[in-house]
Amino acid sequence: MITIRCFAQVREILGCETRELAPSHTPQCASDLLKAIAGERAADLPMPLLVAINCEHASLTSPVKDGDEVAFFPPVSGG
Amino acid sequence: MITIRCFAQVREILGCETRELAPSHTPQCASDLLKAIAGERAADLPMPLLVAINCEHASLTSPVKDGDEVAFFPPVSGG
Amino acid sequence: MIIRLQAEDFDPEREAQALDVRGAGARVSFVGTVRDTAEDRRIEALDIEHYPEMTRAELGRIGAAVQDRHRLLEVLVIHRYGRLLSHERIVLVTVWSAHRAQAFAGCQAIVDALKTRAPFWKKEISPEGAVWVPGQTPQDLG
Amino acid sequence: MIIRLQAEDFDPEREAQALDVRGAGARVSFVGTVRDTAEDRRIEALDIEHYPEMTRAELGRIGAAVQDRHRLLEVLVIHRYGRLLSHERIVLVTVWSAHRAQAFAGCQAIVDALKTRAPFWKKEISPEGAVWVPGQTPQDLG
Repeated sequence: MITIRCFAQVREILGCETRELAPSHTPQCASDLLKAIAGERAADLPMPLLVAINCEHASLTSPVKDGDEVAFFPPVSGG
Repeated sequence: MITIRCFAQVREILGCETRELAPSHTPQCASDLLKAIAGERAADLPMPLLVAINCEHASLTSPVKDGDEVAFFPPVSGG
Repeated sequence: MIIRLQAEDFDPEREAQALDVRGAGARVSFVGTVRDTAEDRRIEALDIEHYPEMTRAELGRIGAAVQDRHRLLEVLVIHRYGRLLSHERIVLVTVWSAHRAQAFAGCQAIVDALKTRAPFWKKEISPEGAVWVPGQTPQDLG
Repeated sequence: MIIRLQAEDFDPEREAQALDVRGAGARVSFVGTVRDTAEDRRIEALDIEHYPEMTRAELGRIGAAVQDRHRLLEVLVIHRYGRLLSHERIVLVTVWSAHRAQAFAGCQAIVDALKTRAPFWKKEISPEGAVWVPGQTPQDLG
């Protein structure tokens, strides 16, 4: 399974904090997962949208595989 | 009177912490005072030699007048 | 390197003293606090959300890279989350080095990296309502 | 702006807290301590001599110029003199501003100016004897 986590505005807009998705049999990238969980609401998401895979910054075109944790969130403001 | 103060190596080399000198009747600059108090030991002083007049950084060629406090010291190391 | 994420407040001096770093001539600390106004809105509180597992990993990567680059003897980062009232401390970054230039550069590099890389999100609570603070994007992602 | 010259130690956090600066989002502090080694000599103590009247005046001028240039909300400088043992605190410079970049730049500018303009002289006491620490010259005097 692939674990998907959403934070901040992404969490609010999609109404989704954590979700599990079965990996497809064809190669997938992060944006494929986003389409699967966001559907038409993808248009409402803040841009740029940031992606992390297994707790490291990645991009929407980064490949994902079974067992990965993929997170979607808006630009950050630490400190 | 002109008050002369020496600090750190200048104080140690000249053996002088504070001294009062009567102003001359001709224009004087800081280096004139230094010659008056250091004499031949001026050659032993650390270079560059810094000067302050009335608690502000100045130079050996700065004019001095009656009532001034003139200080001589080596480069500083605050902080 | 010490990284701590916590809801509770902290005492910056006590935390720094507890580390007792030998050989350091310079220590530079940054303390970020909740401001009381933002563009004329009165800020009552800040809600800080984060991604705990990634925050910890990312702060560790940031700290290690900066410690190495600026030859820091020690690095301490404490970042709070949850609801913080105005004037409360949010974050402490303290670094130790032999010389001051490294300490200033290292501390600032960590604080800058926190802003652009650490997965925290802030919502400002004012009498007019709650507003997400615009965030930043890691530089290497453009 | 608070400028203090004293022989006694100080608690950096207590001193900063006592000021309670409103509107500040960022606070940057520099603490300088007596190192325990210098070029392989073991330092036991530092004797700090200063020119009290000028030190006070010069720190005031440095602080005011930097506060103005970097829009600092508040500046605190505490500098000790006399004999300090290794690991003891020498100096604290803490500045407050609305934003972090100003706070870092302002704090570093004050510390840099202290090094080149404030009339302090240091003698390092090691088992081999006492050695004056080479000083610096105000930049505007060349």
